[in-house]
Amino acid sequence: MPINDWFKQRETRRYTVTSGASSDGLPDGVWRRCPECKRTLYQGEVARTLSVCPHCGHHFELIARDRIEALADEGSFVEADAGVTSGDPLRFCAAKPYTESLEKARASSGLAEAVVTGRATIEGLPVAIGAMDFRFVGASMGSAVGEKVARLFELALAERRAVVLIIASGGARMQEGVLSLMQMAKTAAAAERFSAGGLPFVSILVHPTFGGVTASFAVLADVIFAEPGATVGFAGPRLVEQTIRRSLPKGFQSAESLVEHGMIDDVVPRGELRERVTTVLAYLMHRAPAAPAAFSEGEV
Amino acid sequence: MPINDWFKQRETRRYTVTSGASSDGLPDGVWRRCPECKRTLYQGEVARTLSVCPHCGHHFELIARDRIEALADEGSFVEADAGVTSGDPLRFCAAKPYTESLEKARASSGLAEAVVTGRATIEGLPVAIGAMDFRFVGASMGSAVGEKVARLFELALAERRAVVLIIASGGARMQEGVLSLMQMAKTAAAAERFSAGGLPFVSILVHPTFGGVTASFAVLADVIFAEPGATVGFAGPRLVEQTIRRSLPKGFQSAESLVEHGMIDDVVPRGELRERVTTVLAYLMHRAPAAPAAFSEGEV
Amino acid sequence: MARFVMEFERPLVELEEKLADLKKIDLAAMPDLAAEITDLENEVERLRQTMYQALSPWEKVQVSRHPERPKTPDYLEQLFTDVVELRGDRAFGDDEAIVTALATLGDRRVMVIGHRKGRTTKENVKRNFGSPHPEGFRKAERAMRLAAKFRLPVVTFLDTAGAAPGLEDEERGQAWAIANCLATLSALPVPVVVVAIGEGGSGGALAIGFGDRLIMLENAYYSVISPEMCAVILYKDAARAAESAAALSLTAQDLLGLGIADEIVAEPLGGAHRDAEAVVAAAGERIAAALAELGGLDAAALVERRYERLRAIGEFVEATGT
Amino acid sequence: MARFVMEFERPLVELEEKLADLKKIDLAAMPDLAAEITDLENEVERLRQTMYQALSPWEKVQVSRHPERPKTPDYLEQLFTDVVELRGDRAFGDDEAIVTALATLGDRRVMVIGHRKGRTTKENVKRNFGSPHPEGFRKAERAMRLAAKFRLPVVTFLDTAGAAPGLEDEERGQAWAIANCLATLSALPVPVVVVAIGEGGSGGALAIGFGDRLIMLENAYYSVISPEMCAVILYKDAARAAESAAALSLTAQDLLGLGIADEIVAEPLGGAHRDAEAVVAAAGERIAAALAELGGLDAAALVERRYERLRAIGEFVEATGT
Ligand SMILES: [Zn+2]
Ligand SMILES: [Zn+2]
Repeated sequence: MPINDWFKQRETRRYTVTSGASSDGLPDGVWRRCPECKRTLYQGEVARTLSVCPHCGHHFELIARDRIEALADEGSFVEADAGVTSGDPLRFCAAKPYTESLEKARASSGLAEAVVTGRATIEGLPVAIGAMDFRFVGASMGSAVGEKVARLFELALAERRAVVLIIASGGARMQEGVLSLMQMAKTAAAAERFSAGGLPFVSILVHPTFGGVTASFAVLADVIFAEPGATVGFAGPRLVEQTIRRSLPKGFQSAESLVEHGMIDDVVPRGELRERVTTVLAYLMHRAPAAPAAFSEGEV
Repeated sequence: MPINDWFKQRETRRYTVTSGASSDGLPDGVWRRCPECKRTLYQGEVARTLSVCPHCGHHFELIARDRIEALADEGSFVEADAGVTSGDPLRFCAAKPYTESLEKARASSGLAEAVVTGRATIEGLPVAIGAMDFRFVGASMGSAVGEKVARLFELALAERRAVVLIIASGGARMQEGVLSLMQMAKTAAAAERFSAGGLPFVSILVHPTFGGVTASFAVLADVIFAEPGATVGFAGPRLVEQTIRRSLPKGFQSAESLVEHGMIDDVVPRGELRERVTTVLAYLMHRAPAAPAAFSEGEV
Repeated sequence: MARFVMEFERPLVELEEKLADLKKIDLAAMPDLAAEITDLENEVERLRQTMYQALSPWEKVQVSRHPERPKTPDYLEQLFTDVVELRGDRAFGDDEAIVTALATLGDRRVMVIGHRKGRTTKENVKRNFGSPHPEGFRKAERAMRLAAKFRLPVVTFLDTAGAAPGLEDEERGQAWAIANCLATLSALPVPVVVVAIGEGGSGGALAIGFGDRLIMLENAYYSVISPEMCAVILYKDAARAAESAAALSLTAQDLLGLGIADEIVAEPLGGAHRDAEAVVAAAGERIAAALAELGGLDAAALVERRYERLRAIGEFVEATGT
Repeated sequence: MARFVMEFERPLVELEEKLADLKKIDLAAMPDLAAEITDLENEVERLRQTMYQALSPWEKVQVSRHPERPKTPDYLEQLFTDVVELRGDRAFGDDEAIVTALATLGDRRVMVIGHRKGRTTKENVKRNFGSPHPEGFRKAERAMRLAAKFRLPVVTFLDTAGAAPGLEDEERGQAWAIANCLATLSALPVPVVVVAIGEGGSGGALAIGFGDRLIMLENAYYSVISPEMCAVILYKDAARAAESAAALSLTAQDLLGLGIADEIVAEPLGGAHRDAEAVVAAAGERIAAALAELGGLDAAALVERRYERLRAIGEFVEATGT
């Protein structure tokens, strides 16, 4: 496939980002069932608890924007690079065309890409914040996600902001082949540059985080938290099971076991995340950070 | 015990260092028995093989000067800090007085202290070299050893020399109490400063190396080798056995198992050490080192 | 020639065997056989050309895995002198799936880091078939840091199906070990030349697999996922690996087209194992040339250039307005 | 008071108990008992004074090990606010024998690193009685590096009998883990205040046990070897630990005399556990004062000063000629 074709294919589309009316993007009137305690819950109630089951503490999946809003100061979030979205660089077509998966993801999530990034403040501290959304091709990392994450680290370094990322991912995005693989190196390099600037990076791993995202920027954070019940690893549990030819121990790759194995700092319930992140950032940015460089709305 | 007493006790003695006539300090005509293969060997023959049994490869203990001579270019070694030796800062007297142990060590070894240090060249490359001698209070580290090792790193940094240390030790020297413990921090700090200067440190662990010496400068080297059959660790095997309440696996703490456990780079037979160290230094000093600063004989 | 035969080679190999049998016959006794042999020779040659000159991506993957293909130890032995292996991660173990060594190429002293597949089954078991455990990546990271400290250029050899996916690999932080390699590699103040000699499987390859120059052997591959695993995900059928391989853009030619690989080292018809020595020597020349070119850049320029190279990889769509 | 009684306290405790019994008697019924009680009270007080004011080194070691003695978690809870524990070495495990935490003392944000003995037997088993494994030291090293990166002063609390001496501790490089802590600590570009609150056992204590200020509690000890193990070596008899303790120069007063400790925090008669809150508060004041003093120095000056402090420790003989 000659490279010129891919360039021709580049185009400038525009997606209207429709932020869900309420948590999880589900309308208020809907009832949902808790997979843990099996109770039926009223969606309006669940939304008020950041989508945590009020009976058993089960953490429902949250959409990217709701995750950001749960952490950032109210109204402070301004999206960046909203126009960056996946193309189909390899004209990938196996089983079904990649473009079809993308269209479906866009339609169902209302998002342009699997990660939402931007500027915000958390208790007044300037941050560059991002959240991944599992509804968008399993929150996998292709060129667009890699680009947005790299840009986020770059803008944070330039404007002396902390980076806070809420991460979930199925891994590198198969449908962009080796280009996706290289996004691991690209994002890790951006995180490393940022880190050399003496600024803090806090990552929050949520269910599920695997493969090329875990093994690149996600775990390069200075402080790593995970939500209760999150499963995090490099190889998926099924592959591991095939490899060792016996069943996996209970709790394998769970957030709780990651703490025991020394990989993350703590398991933090969703309701406590904002406070914990705020406290950590206060420590890691205590050298009165320079006021963030002014940026015009046009750059966003 | 008031501190002034210790200062009063400081004195300037002088020891005549009598280098043994041949390897191991044993006269040529002596026969010795190999503990490994049980054969009786003629000392003259053993000396020619760097005290390695020609039948089974058993590595006999070597005295410090012979170790240095086996590595350094012939006639290049010039001792430094030969006048530094242990005092008895704590007037240590339990079971028997420390001064008695010291006198006995001096008499039997002909050494002033458990480590011999100085300047030399190895295939023309400038090095600061040192070797510990187990005959001297078990090559334990008290204030004098700590001082000599720290000075060696400092002179190497000042003169842009590599550091090569042949290490054996029973650990920190009990009879200088907490002062010995602090030599661990002192030597580690000196090694760290030296390392920050971008110069190489190669250590060679020989039988036995334990306790506070292993856990300080010894293992901070860029490249670590050990002699075959050397036993190296932090806690002594008897203590470990008491702790776990079962017998130790074969080869525990052996040089060979240290390689498997990722702690050292290789096990190198004595006869190959000089070549291996030379090759490594050529790599690590390839940025044509500045000519060593001139030093007058008076400073040695 | 008791060599390993890849599935797609079988028709050719059968003809070659038939030809060899014919040649054993006394031609004086059967004069008209000569013409038949010549015909067959032409047929074999034609087949060899068409088959090997147009290997499909999946066939290339098979060639890249050929057990007799030259492996990292072959490159180390043939190209380098004064090799000093450095072992261990100083914390848990020495992983033999990765080799790190001080080594000299011509008159240039470098640090070599490579996946180390074995030549025999026994070796392969010991080396986990070149699939590193976390301690292998940590050993690699230690080698990178030593190279940085002593300003030794780094040459890496990629040949792995991927990082080991065992239970204990997960427990000891496989993802963490890989990510730290990526971060360290990205900031190394010395030239980094990467040579893809066989398999380039996913994160396990990438951990030592990017730098200032990427040289790929003609039949080496570099992929985000193995074709088999991709087929399982897409088709629920590992047997459809050929289709996945074609879709994944994993060949050296694909990577050159995408601007990720910088150059390709040609292999003899049939694969590098047909003339290992020549292929290794050719790779050596490319490595030496790359080191010579990169040697002129200072540390800051190298790191900046490497970052820009990485930043440029990827194709996406960007809306111009908000 | 169901407190733990140390061996040497027994005579005093018996008298105290007798006194308590007497006081239960109705004095109106036995008028001449009042004088006897007063006498006994005087006797108890006299004994308390003579015994506790002149504790031998071995008795101090016992006090330092008293199970009710305030431990690192007590200091963390009483003195610090906004505590965020950081866990794990990012490679093998989270060792609960060491705690690392972001914490605030007054208005000063610091990194706390401390040995963490448990308060109960169950806790102690989980925390290996405060004796760290290699991953504990590696966690401490990670905390040191974070502190350096974000310019947070480091406050350490020493309370360990020593590094864990198990088979796996050796296999995972206990010596390597400790040595790396020593090297990292020596070069930290931030103030390091060390507080010896209980046991200071050998390399396991030293790994987080030196810095720019060493504050020792009156009955804390700091020793190259445990008195018991020293006695085994010297006398082949652990029971002669008292003699070893006296010979080893391990008390706070010894270290102050040797110029290693900078100051001593007084304990109530009998030991810190008799008024834990007051002792912890007093230590807190000293820490705050030390941080305030050291806060004025820049990174280079701090590191230089720390090095000079270490270099000055040790007494040896030096011949003037060659
Ligand atoms: Zn529930
Ligand atoms: Zn023998």
